[in-house]
Amino acid sequence: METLAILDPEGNADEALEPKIEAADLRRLFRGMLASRRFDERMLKLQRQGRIGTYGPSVGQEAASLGPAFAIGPKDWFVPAFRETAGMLWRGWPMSKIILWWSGNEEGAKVPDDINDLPICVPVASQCLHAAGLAWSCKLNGTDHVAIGFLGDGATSEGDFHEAMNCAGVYQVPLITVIQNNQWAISHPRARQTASATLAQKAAAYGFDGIQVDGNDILAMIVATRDAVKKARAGGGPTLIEAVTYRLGVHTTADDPKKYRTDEEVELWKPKDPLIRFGRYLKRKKILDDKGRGLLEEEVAKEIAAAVETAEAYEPDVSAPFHHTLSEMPDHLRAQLAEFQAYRRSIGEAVPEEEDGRGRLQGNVGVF
Amino acid sequence: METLAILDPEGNADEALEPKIEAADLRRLFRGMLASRRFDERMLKLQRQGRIGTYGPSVGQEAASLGPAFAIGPKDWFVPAFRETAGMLWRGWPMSKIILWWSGNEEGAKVPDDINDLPICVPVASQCLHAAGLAWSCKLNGTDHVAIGFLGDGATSEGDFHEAMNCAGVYQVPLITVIQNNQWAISHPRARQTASATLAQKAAAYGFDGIQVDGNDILAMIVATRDAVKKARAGGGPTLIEAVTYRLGVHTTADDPKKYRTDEEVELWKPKDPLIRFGRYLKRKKILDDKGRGLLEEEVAKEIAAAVETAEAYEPDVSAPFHHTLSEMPDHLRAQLAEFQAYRRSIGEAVPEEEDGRGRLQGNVGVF
Amino acid sequence: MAQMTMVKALNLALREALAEDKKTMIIGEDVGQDEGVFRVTEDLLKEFGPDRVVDTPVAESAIVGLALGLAFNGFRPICEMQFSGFGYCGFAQIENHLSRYRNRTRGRYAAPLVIRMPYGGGIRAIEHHSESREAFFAQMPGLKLVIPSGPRNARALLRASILDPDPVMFYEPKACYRAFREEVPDEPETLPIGKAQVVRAGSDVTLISYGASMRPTLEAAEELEEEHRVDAEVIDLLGLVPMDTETINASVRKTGRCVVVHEAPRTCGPAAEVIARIVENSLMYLEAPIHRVTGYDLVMPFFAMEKYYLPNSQKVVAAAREAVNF
Amino acid sequence: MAQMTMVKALNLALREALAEDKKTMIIGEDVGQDEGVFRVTEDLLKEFGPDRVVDTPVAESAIVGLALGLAFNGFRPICEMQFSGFGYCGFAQIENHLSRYRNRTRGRYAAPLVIRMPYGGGIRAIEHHSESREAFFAQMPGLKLVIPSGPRNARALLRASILDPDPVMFYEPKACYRAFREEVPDEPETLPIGKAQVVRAGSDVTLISYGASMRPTLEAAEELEEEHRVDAEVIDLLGLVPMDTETINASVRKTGRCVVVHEAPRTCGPAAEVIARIVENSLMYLEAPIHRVTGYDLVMPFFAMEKYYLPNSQKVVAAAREAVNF
Ligand SMILES: Cc1ncc(C[n+]2csc(CCOP(=O)(O)OP(=O)(O)O)c2C)c(N)n1
Ligand SMILES: Cc1ncc(C[n+]2csc(CCOP(=O)(O)OP(=O)(O)O)c2C)c(N)n1
Ligand SMILES: [Mg+2]
Ligand SMILES: [Mg+2]
Repeated sequence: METLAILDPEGNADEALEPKIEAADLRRLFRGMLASRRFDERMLKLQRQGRIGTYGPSVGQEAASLGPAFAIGPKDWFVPAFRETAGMLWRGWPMSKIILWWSGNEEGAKVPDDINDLPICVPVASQCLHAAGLAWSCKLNGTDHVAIGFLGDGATSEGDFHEAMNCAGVYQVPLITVIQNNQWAISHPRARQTASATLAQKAAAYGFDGIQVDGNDILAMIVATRDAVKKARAGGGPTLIEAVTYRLGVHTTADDPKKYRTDEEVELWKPKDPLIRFGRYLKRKKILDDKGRGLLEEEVAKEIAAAVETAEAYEPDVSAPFHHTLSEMPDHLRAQLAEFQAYRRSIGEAVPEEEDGRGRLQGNVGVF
Repeated sequence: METLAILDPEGNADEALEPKIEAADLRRLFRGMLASRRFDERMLKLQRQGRIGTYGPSVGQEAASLGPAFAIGPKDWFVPAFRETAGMLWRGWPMSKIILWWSGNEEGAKVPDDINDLPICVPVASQCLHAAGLAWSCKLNGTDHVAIGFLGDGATSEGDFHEAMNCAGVYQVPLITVIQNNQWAISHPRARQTASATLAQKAAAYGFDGIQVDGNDILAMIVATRDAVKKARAGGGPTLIEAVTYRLGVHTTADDPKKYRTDEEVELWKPKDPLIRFGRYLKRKKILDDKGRGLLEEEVAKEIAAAVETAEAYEPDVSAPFHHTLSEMPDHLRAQLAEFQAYRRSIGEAVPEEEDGRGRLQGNVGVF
Repeated sequence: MAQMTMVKALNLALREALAEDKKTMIIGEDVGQDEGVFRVTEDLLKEFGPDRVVDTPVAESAIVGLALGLAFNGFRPICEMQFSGFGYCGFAQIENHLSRYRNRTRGRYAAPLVIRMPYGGGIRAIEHHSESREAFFAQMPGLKLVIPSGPRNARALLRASILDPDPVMFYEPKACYRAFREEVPDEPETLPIGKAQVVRAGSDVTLISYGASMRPTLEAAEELEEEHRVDAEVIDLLGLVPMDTETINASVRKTGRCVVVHEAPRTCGPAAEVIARIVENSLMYLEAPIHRVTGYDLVMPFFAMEKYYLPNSQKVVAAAREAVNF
Repeated sequence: MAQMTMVKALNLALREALAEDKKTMIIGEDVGQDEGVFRVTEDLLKEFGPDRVVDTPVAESAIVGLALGLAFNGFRPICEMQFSGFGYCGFAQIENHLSRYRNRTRGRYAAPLVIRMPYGGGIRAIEHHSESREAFFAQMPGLKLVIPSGPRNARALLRASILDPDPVMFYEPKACYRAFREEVPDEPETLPIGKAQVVRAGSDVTLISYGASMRPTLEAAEELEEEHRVDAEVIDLLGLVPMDTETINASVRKTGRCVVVHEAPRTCGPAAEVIARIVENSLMYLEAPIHRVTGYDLVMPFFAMEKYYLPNSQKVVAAAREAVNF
C-alpha cells in the first residue's frame, strides 16, 4: 500500500498533489498547530506544578488531528479520542475547557452549545460507535453532513472498532475514521498491536476504502480527508484513514517512555515534526516569515495565559452530579443530596437551605 | 477471490486437486455426514413431540463441519459453535450427550474426558477467543497441536471475532478458524451482515491468510483445512477459512424461515447438498454403492435409537449446580442447599439427609 | 379495550411511539423482516419502513454505541437485545457511556434511549437464555430500570420509558410474554416510572416482587389466604430504579413482616436493597426477619431443572408462614 | 520481614507464583516492558521472559477469553485489567463463560484464573479511572471476589487467589497502592478467601468495610474512641464472595449497631447484602437502624470533586454516632 504524502521533510510540496488553500487559511492552520504545541508544553508544566491532573500531550501529532478538522464543516460531527487537542481547538473548543477536563471538571466535557462535537473520550475505540451512529443520523436526516471519528493504533484492537467499522459499511454511512497511528499504545509497539502490514488495509474487512497517509504532513491529511468527505457527502459511504505519525512525547504525564523505547527512535522522528515541515513550506511560499511567526507565538502565548486564568478561576458546583445524573432527582437521590449537604455543613461549608433538595421521603435512616 | 472447490454438483472431482484419502476413510466420512443428517431429522421430530427443547439443525452444513474435524488429530482442539454436530460426532461425542445438551442438561456440556473439545457455545463469536487461547497454549507448550474454532457468518460482526483474530495474528498461534457462512444469521442475510465481498478477506486485517472454500464440498474442506493445519504445525500461524454453505433448514425449531427468505432460494441450494455430491462421488469411485449405503442407513438408525434411549433414561442430579458452581460449597451455598432440599421435601421428594450439605452457618433466617 | 398478551401490548406501545414521534426508531437483531424472535416488533417494518425499524448485524456493543450516536443528534432509538444474556456484550457501552453521558456533559447530550431485553427463565430455553441480572443495572447510576409484570403495565411502562428523558433499561419477563392476557385500553396510557403498586391489600405480611416473579407471588398470596388464613399485601415494584421506598415502607410498617421475591441470584441481588431500605426506614416496625425467596447463588441451570430453581408459590408461602409464625 | 507498599507486596506474590508454578503466566496491557502502569509487574518480564509475562493488544475481552483457552489446557493465567473501568469490555466473557465453565462442564473445565484490577477513587485520575463496581461480580455466581486493604493481606490474598481452583476477581484499591507500608513476611503466606477479619475489637458499634474504605473506617474508629467515647469494632471483609456471614453476625449480635462503608454506589451495592445477612440472622439483636456510608447513586465525579464524594472518617463517625445515639 502506498502512503499519501505531499510535503517532504524540507517542506517542499509535490505540486501534482498540492491542494489549493488560501494563504490566510494556511496561516490559520499553522497557528492551530502552534497553539496546540504551545498548549501542550504549558499543560506539561502545569501538571508538574500540580495545577492540573494527569495530562496526555499530542506533541508531534498536530497535523493528523488538525488536517481532518480543517477538511470538514461546522455542522459536521467531530468525535475525538484524547489526543485531538489541535482539532478541538480548531473546532472552537475554548482552551479553558480543555484545561478543565484535565483538571478533573465535567465542565470540560460540557460541549459548547454551538459546537457539533463529542467530548474527549477515554475508553479507547468506544467512541468509534458514537461517530458511526452520528454519521448514520446525518444520513437518516437526509442532510449531507458527515461524522469524523478518531482513535489510536492501539484502539484498533478493540471489538468496538470492528463493530463500528462493520456497521458503518453495512449502512453506508458518511463516516470518516482517522487512526492516529503514533506507533505506540502506551508501551506496546505498533508491530505487536496487529500483524497486518498497515492499519489502512483493515478497511478491506468492511468493504470500503482505506488509505494510509503521512500523518505528519498536514496537506496530505487535508487532501485525504477532503476526498473522503466528498465521497461521504455524495453517498459513497465510509473511509478509513491511517495517519502515520509519531508520539514525540510521553503517553501521559504518568508515563515514562524510557522504559520501552529508545531515544534513537524518537530522534529519527524529530525531523518529521509536522510543525517544522509545515513551517518550512509556509516560509518557502512566503506566507509566513519569522516575524509573522513571532507574532503568532505572542498571540498564542496570550491566549494560553488567559485560558489558564479562566480555568483556574473556575469554581465547580459541588452538588452538580446530583442534578445531572438523571434529568430529575428521584426521591432516593434527593435524600442522598440532603445527606451530602449535611456532611458539607458538618465540615464548615456554607450550603444554602434551598440547595438541599429535600424530598418527600428520605431514603436514609430515621426520617420517615 | 477464488473459491476452492474440488467436487462439482455431479460428484466429479477435479483431479488436480483431489486429495488422497483411503476408501475406508471416505466411507467413514460419508457415514459421518449421514449420521449427522439423520440425527438432525430425528431431533426435529423429538422437538415436535416435546421430548427435547429448541433444536438447531445443521442440515446442509455437514461437510463444512466434518471436513475440518477429519483434517485434525485427536490431540488437537476442536471448538464448536452450535452447528457442528457432524464434526462433534466425528470427534467422538456420544450422540446421547448432544441430545442431553438440547434437552437442557449440563451433562451435554460435560466434555468426555478423552476428547479435547469444548462444548457447544451459544454466545456467538465468544468461543473464537477460547480457540485462540487454546492454540496459544499449544504453542507455549511446545507441541505441534493446533486448535480449530467455528463460527457463523453473523458472528463475524461481533467484537470477539475481531479480538480473537487480531491476537491470533499477533502471537502467531496455530489456530484455524472456520466461518460457516450459511448465508443467514437468523433472518439477517449475509449481504447485510458486512459490506466486504467475502468473509475470507477479513483475514487481511489480521495479517494472515484467508481462503474461501466451497463448504458443501467435503474434499475441498479437507484440503483447505489440511493445508492450514500443516502451516500451523510448522509455526506458520493462523488461517481463516470461509466455508460457503447454506442452512437448508430452520435456524432453530423456534424459527420460521418463510418470514424472511423465499422457497426458490432454498431450492437453488438443494442440488448443492453436500451429502448428495459426496454420495455421487463415492458411487462413481465405487466406494459406496446403494447397498452399502443402505447398510449405513441401518447402522445409523440403530445408533440414533440407542442414543435417544440413553438420553431419555438420563436422570439429572437435581442438586448438581450446588456442587459444581464453585469447587467447594461456601457457607452461604451450603445454607441455600439446605433450603433447597427442604423445599424438595416439602413437595414430596425423597432427599437423603446426607445430601443436605448443611454447614456451620446457615445464611438464611433464624438458624444461627 | 382489547384482550392481549404482553407481546402484543409491547408491540402496541412500540407502534404508538413510532407513529407519534418521527425521531423514534427501533434497532436490533432480527427486529425487521423477522419481527423479533418473540414477534414483539410484528408489522412494524411493514408500517414504518426500513429507516425506522432496522435490523443490525450481530453486534450488541454496536447496538448501544450506534444508538448513542443517533440519540446525540436527536433520534430516540429503542434498542432490542435479543436476550439479556447477550446484552452483556454491550455492557461497557452502557456502563461507560449510556449511564454517564448526561452527567459528564452536564446535560448537553442526554441519551434518552430505551434498551429492551427479555430476561429470566421458565420457558425451557437453551443455555444463556434464562438468567436474571437486572441488579447489574440497578448498581449503575444514571439509568432507570423498569420491569413490567403484565400486558397492561408493560404497555404503559414501555410508553413511559420511551417518553422518558433518561436512558431506561427495560427488562421484559419473557415467561410472561404469552402466559396470559389482559384488557389493555385503546387509548395510550403511561405509568409513572419508579412508582410501585400495591396489587393486593393485606395486613399480615408484605410480599414484594416484580416482573416474572409476580405471578408466583400472587398465587402465594391466594394460597396463604385460602389455606393458612394469612392476609398478604402484595407489592409490584414495576422496576428497580428508582425504587419506591415509600410504598415499601408504608406497607411493612403496617404488616411488620416481609418476604422479597425474585429470580436473580441472592447475593447482592435486588432483595438486599429492598431489605436495606426497610432497615433504614422502618427497622423498629419489623416483627420478624425479612425472607428472601430468590434464585440461589448458582449459575442458572439448563432448562431441564429450571423449575426447581425458580421462585414459586410454595417457596413464597413457606417463607411467608415462617415470617408470620416467627 | 520487609516494609513494603501494596504495589510491592502484590509484585512479591506474583513473583512467588511465577517461580513456583511454571503454568502461571501474566497477561495484560503494558505488563511487560512497562511493568504495568502501576508497576505491579516490576521485573517480572526480566525474570520470567516473554512467554510468561505477556503484553496484549488493547483488547480486554480478548484478555479474558484467551485466558480461558489457556486455562482449559492447564495454564493458570493471571490477567491484569489496566483499570476496572475498562474491564467491562470483557464483561460478557466473565458473565457468560468465566463464571459458568466449571458448572456447565460439570468440572471438566475449571477456569482457575485470577483477574486483577485496580478500582476506586482518590488518586486524582482522569474520567473512567475511579469507579467502584465490585458488586457486579458479587451478583455473578461462580466467581470469588477478593479485595485486600493493605500490603500484607494483599500479598497473602493474591497468593491464595492464584492457588484457588476457582476464578477469582481480585479488586485492588489503587488508593492504597503506595499510601502506606507494612511489614510483609519473607515466607509466602496465604489468607483464607471468604474469611473476614476483626481488625479492631469493640463493643458499642460494628463498622464493616473492605478495600480502600478500610482506612477512613479505621480512622473513624480512633476518632470515635478519642472524641466520643464510642468503642467501635471494625471488620475488614477482605472481599465480597464468599462473604463471612458468621463474623459479621457475631459482631453485630454483640454491639447491636452497625455501619457499613464502601465507595460503590448505594443502590444494590455491597452494603445492602451485608444488611440483608444481618437481618436474616440477627434482626432481634439490632438496637438501631444500620447505616450505609457509601458512594452516592451518582456517576463518579471527575477528580476535582472526588474527595467530597468518597466515604471519609467524618461521614463514618457521624453515622456511627447516629447509630449509637438512636
Ligand atoms: C477500553 C480501554 N482499555 C484500556 C485503556 C487504557 N489505555 C489508555 S490509552 C491506552 C493506549 C491506547 O493506545 P492508542 O490507541 O494507540 O492511542 P494513543 O495513546 O497512542 O494515542 C490504553 C491501553 C483505555 N483507556 N480504554
Ligand atoms: C452474542 C450473541 N448475540 C446474539 C445471539 C442470538 N443469536 C443466536 S444465533 C444468531 C445468529 C447467528 O448467525 P450466524 O453466526 O450466521 O450462525 P448460524 O446461526 O447461521 O449458524 C443470533 C443473533 C447469540 N447467540 N449470541
Ligand atoms: Mg498509539
Ligand atoms: Mg449464518
